[in-house]
Amino acid sequence: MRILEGKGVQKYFGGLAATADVDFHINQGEIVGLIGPNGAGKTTLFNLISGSIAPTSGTIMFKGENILGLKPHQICKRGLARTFQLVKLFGSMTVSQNILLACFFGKSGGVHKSDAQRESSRLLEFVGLSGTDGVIAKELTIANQKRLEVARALATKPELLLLDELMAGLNPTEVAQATELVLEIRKKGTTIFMIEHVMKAIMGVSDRIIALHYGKKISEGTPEEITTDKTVKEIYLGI
Amino acid sequence: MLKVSNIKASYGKVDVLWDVSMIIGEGEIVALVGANASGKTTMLKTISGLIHPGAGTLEFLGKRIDEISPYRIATMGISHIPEGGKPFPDMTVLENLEMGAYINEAWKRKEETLHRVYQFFPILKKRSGQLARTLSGGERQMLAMGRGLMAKPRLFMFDEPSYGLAPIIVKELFESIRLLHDQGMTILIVEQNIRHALEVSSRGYVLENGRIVLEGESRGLLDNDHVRKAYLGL
Amino acid sequence: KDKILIGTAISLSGPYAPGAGMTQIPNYKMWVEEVNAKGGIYVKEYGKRLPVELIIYDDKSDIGTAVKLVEKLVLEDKVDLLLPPWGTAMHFAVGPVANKYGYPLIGPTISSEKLRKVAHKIPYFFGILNMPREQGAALVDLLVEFGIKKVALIYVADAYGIEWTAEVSPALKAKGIKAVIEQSYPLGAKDLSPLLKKIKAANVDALLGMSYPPDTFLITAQSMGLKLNPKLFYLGVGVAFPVYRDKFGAKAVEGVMGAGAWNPKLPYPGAKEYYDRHVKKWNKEPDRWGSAFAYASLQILEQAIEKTGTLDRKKLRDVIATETFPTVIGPVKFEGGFNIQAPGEIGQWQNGEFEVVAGKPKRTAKPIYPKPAWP
Amino acid sequence: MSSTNNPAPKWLFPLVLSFIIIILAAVIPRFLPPYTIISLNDIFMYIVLTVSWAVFSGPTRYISLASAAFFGIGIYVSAVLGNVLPFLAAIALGGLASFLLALLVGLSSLRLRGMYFTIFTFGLSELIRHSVLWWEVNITRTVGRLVVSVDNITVYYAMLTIVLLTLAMAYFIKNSKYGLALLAIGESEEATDHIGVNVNALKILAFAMSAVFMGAAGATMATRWTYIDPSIAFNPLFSFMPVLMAIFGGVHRIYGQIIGATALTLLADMLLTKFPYYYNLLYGIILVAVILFLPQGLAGLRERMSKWRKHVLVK
Amino acid sequence: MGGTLLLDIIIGGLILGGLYALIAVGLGLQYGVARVLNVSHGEFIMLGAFATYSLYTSFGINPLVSLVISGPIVFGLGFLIHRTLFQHLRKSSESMAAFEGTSILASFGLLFIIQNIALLSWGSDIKGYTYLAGTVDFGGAIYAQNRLLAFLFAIIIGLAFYFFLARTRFGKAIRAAAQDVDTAQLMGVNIHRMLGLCFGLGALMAALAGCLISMMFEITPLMGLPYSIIAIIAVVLGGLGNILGSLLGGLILGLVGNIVMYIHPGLSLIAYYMIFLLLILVRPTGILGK
Ligand SMILES: Nc1ncnc2c1ncn2[C@@H]1O[C@H](COP(=O)(O)OP(=O)(O)OP(=O)(O)O)[C@@H](O)[C@H]1O
Ligand SMILES: Nc1ncnc2c1ncn2[C@@H]1O[C@H](COP(=O)(O)OP(=O)(O)OP(=O)(O)O)[C@@H](O)[C@H]1O
Ligand SMILES: [Mg+2]
Ligand SMILES: [Mg+2]
Repeated sequence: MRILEGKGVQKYFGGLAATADVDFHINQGEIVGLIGPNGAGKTTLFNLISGSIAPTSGTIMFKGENILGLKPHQICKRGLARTFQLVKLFGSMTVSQNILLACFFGKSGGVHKSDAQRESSRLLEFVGLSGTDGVIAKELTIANQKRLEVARALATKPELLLLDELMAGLNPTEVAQATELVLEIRKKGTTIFMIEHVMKAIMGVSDRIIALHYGKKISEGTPEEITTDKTVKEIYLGI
Repeated sequence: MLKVSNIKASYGKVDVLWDVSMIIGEGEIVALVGANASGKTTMLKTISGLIHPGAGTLEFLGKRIDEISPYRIATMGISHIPEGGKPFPDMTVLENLEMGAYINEAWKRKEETLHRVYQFFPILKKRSGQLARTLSGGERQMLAMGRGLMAKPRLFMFDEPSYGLAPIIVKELFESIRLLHDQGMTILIVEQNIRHALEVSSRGYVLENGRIVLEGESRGLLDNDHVRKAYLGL
Repeated sequence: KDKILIGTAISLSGPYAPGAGMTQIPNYKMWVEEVNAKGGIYVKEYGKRLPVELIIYDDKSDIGTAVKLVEKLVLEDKVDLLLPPWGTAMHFAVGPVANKYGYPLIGPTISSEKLRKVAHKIPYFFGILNMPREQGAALVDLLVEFGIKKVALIYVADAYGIEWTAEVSPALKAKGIKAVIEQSYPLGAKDLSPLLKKIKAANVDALLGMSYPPDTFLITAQSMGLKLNPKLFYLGVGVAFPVYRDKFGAKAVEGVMGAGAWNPKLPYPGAKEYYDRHVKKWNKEPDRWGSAFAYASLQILEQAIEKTGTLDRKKLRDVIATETFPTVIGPVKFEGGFNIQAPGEIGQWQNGEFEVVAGKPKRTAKPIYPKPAWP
Repeated sequence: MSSTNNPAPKWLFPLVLSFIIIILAAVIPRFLPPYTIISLNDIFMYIVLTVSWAVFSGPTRYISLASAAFFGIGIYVSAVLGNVLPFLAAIALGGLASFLLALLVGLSSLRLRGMYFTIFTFGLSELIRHSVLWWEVNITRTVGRLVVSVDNITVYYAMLTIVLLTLAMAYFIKNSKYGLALLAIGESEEATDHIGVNVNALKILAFAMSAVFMGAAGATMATRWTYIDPSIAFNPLFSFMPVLMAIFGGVHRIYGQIIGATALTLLADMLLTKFPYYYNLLYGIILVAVILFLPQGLAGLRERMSKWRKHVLVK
Repeated sequence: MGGTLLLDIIIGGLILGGLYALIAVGLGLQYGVARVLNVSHGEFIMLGAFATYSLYTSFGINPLVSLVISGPIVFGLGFLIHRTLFQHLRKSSESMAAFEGTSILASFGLLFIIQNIALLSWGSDIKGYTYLAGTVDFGGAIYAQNRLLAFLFAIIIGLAFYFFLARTRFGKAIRAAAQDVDTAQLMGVNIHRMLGLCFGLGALMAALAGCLISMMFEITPLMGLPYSIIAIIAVVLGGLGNILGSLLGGLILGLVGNIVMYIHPGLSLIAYYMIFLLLILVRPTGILGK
């Protein structure tokens, strides 16, 4: 079943087509990777899906409903959460407050305080941040801030999770842990759409990969198909 | 060239570095690696003067730099490319690059350096009139590199330069670092991409929880069991 | 009892401070010094002269603060008498409060018909300054005297401007004088030249401006620049200030008319002496309107104490309300709470002095008409 | 300026609050000298303004300069309707008018951030002031109104009630999930939106709520001033003072705001009467000195003290 | 008649706007770059006005020449205030947002202090003198010389600053410092000197405006605040951190003020604020803001 489907999604910044006529879809339970050179329009596509910016044209169906033009909070309530490439945490608040908020207002909404607290500790442990509850969020290192973003997004109880470069800045061991985390999330029933430049990770976990270049979809397929795609090799992988 | 002796550093009450010593010789590439939150960024900030060390000394070209302001350290020839690039968001790409050449000697030759930087990162030339705040993640990183180059520094310090870059660019990046080295530049590189970092460098330090736990020839570190297990995921 | 404690909350800072600092505070201080130099005011009930001590608080030009500080003076400092604050709004606020506690208050810087309407509710309050009704009439009389037919009437959008216009406008109509322009402008305007250009184009005989000091200065400067030269040039508060003459020069302001008028040539006992003492003490001239009225209000207070021989405020009020008091502005008598001896008075700068030209019996000089063109 | 490191014990605030209630209600005003009651009324007024202001502007960092408009509307309601309505009804209506006005202001300024919001709110209050003035000058042709005055004790009880309601509102908002969400808006509006918070609705509602008691306080205090006109009622000072008082006391803590309002009101009282000619000088020096040594405001003092105590004990 | 009169009004408005622009550019430097929303800007204007007044009336020094004396003093004062007060606040504040808050409080403190000192030294009376009150006649349209002078100063200084910030090395450094202090230092910028310089220059321009204002209007120690407010509005209208924007903001305020004053004086302040609010709503980051 298609949980997300975009048709003719277009976004212009002035004359620059950040995404040009992209068609894509995500199936329930999948992990789909999104790759492409820097500036290809990947983050822009995420921004369009999550409602951060208004598209120039196109439709985006989420669970059979066109979510285009909805506000981010409405999209979130429908079960779609995301993380940000440049982390956007509530920097002066504590780690646990960051998550509590998402519990209170996310898809499930109206969670009771004690339940939310329990959920928050559970999520922190899940992403490997246990023991940091009382730490001020901006004092975490960038890698840990990203994990916190994941936890926060999960706290809204999403059915589809958009991850924007979760693995950037992690060393190989940590990348392996993060990969593990992504698989765990999927195991719990959340579909994942992720942008990544770390090949080892994305090739390892994705069921399917979409490659963008200059805002256009240039290729789509299984990891094996993508690694052997001539254009992708040339413009992106450099092999 | 740079001598770090028994440095201690902290943010307010939280101590981050304890008794760290490092040496970087003229013309060397040295890698500083370690897990998340081990204090690598803090080390670089201490060297460039953004954080004053609680104890220990820093010497650059034989002069003490642990008590002077960051701008004077920059003027002495240390170029620190901060984590995330930190471009000036409301300036254009070109203006950002020009800011890189702010110190006197660099300013005089900025046209020529700019030309070289554009050769290095052609995309910057394409985006030269765009405000830095609207750049994509990778473009920012390249801008930061370019801006650092503009200063024509004696010592180049990278904080995770490959962060968020497409694989092909990462490859080119490390090639260009090697190129810089060949041209005689001294480089201190902090990387999560440990394999690349140790391959490009001649010596390396491993930082864990604010302490240097290992140091030596890069080649040797790559073969070190601890490093392989903890950082290379092998 | 060894002294008479007098208190006032007045604007030492904030927008009202320039007015208070020009018209009231110097007179308050000077009067206290003079009284004390004599050994104080003789109060029969104590059988001796009691020196005066003045408590001054800063009301910051803020109504809430003013009301509160007046209550502090009354309730905490237990002053014997109160002196008024500066300006229309402040009088409106402080008057009823003083009345509530039974303190007579003789207000020298309020000119408002609205106050006249509520005066019966605040019997402890006395207005000594000229009121719009008489002032307006005097102004219109002048216009009639010169045979003026066509005027421009502009007024600052504030209580003062409204009330004066409300008096002057119908009075003009009654005399068949046409106001071809009748227009308010906001307080604090920095450029009134568009309005003045309109007036110039309308080619009127007289410009009547019911203005406050900042606009008085502005209108004057810009009229000079625009060579707006009506035969009669009248502005409101501020013309009577010596600084008005000094800023533009005595020659330039020759013939300009303004609200209120007092000068040391007036044949009242002590007028000239008061003027000289003020100049000597403060090294600056008193303004030619409110200052003398403020000083007169103090003289009345002093005479009332001496007359009644007591500090009993009820008795003081009754005496003030009924007797006539000789002062530097002439004899003062209150009726219905207002000084009926201060008819409409209009002044005109002539040779560096602000001559009284309307309120005919009080004239100190013949009015110059038409006003000479700006230099 | 984070509210979260080193938080005061949970029970402290309610305790202090009930303490204040008991003391004030118990010490029936007739045992106090009359001027003390007058002083208290003033302090209450500034506490209401400051705490209300901080309900919205504290966590969200949207610095509003519209307090004067909300306060002034209350004043005008009471001045216009004071002689036809009972005192309590005038107060309630003042609060309601303020609430509605704030809804409007909030709705119109949604797109604005930072200083643009601040100056917009300032401009809007000025616009309201000048519009009321224009109305009076050109339509009713009478500027300024005498207000029916009410005795000080009644005003005292009214203000006390308003203060307590304001504090209760501030406390409950701060400790609810909406308070947390407001704090999040101050950190990153985009992220707050993405975790399911209807940012705009929350902003407007909190803003309007914060105006209610300002309006009520205005309606109450007007009766003390006996005379008002647009420049008195909408004096921009009432927009600036809450900001100054909150920063002075400590924006992020309710007790800080209370301390700020109380301290600056008492300080002004003291200086105005003791040093009338040096009032502003001393006031200014104290503002600068406090902010230099306690950038967190007076509330920072407590943290400093405890830090210092620990320091000494360790040694 | 109508057409030329309207043109006349517009030019008059621009001329008044020039004065506002001058004030706004000064504040624009202080707020846009040094991040101090200096509500005491008007007090520096007042100081400039009184310095000019005193030197002129007591020593007969030509008001424009007196700038040579008062200008450097006020500049030094501004620089020093930044160095001591605001630099310290910047260091002790946790974030830029916190610094903006504390610096507003501190500048209110400065406002009170400077105003009180002026009251003590000059008294609260209205003061004034006349200089360059003569007019220039452009084919029937008449403008006061001192206002024209203010306009010229504003345009020249505003544009000079704009080019300084946009084109020169130091100008760019100032902008960089405004955006990210730490990173600017890494480029070798001595930011504290830069910011102090901006603050001082802002004060200098206030003094210059004060000198010109003293020729046109009456002066009192309490005159400052309205000018601060005009300046803040102009800066915000133009777009924070954009000097050309501040210049434009000032001109617009003057222009709008004059046009509505001509059409309906009674409504002028209402229309004035209404237009300001609408402009901000249409351009939520100022006319030239990003
Ligand atoms: N607000 C904006 N205004 C103008 N251009 C923009 C804006 N936002 C993004 N762009 C441009 O759109 C292009 C796509 O940006 P996007 O952030 O989507 O890239 P990306 O694929 O996520 O790259 P990266 O891998 O480097 O993060 C880039 O060239 C970027 O400079
Ligand atoms: N501004 C700050 N205030 C307080 N603590 C901080 C601050 N910045 C960093 N820290 C803490 O200092 C420690 C070291 O951080 P640092 O950024 O130097 O690590 P790092 O090795 O660079 O990590 P990463 O690889 O994630 O960048 C971490 O525990 C971090 O939480
Ligand atoms: Mg991206
Ligand atoms: Mg780091």
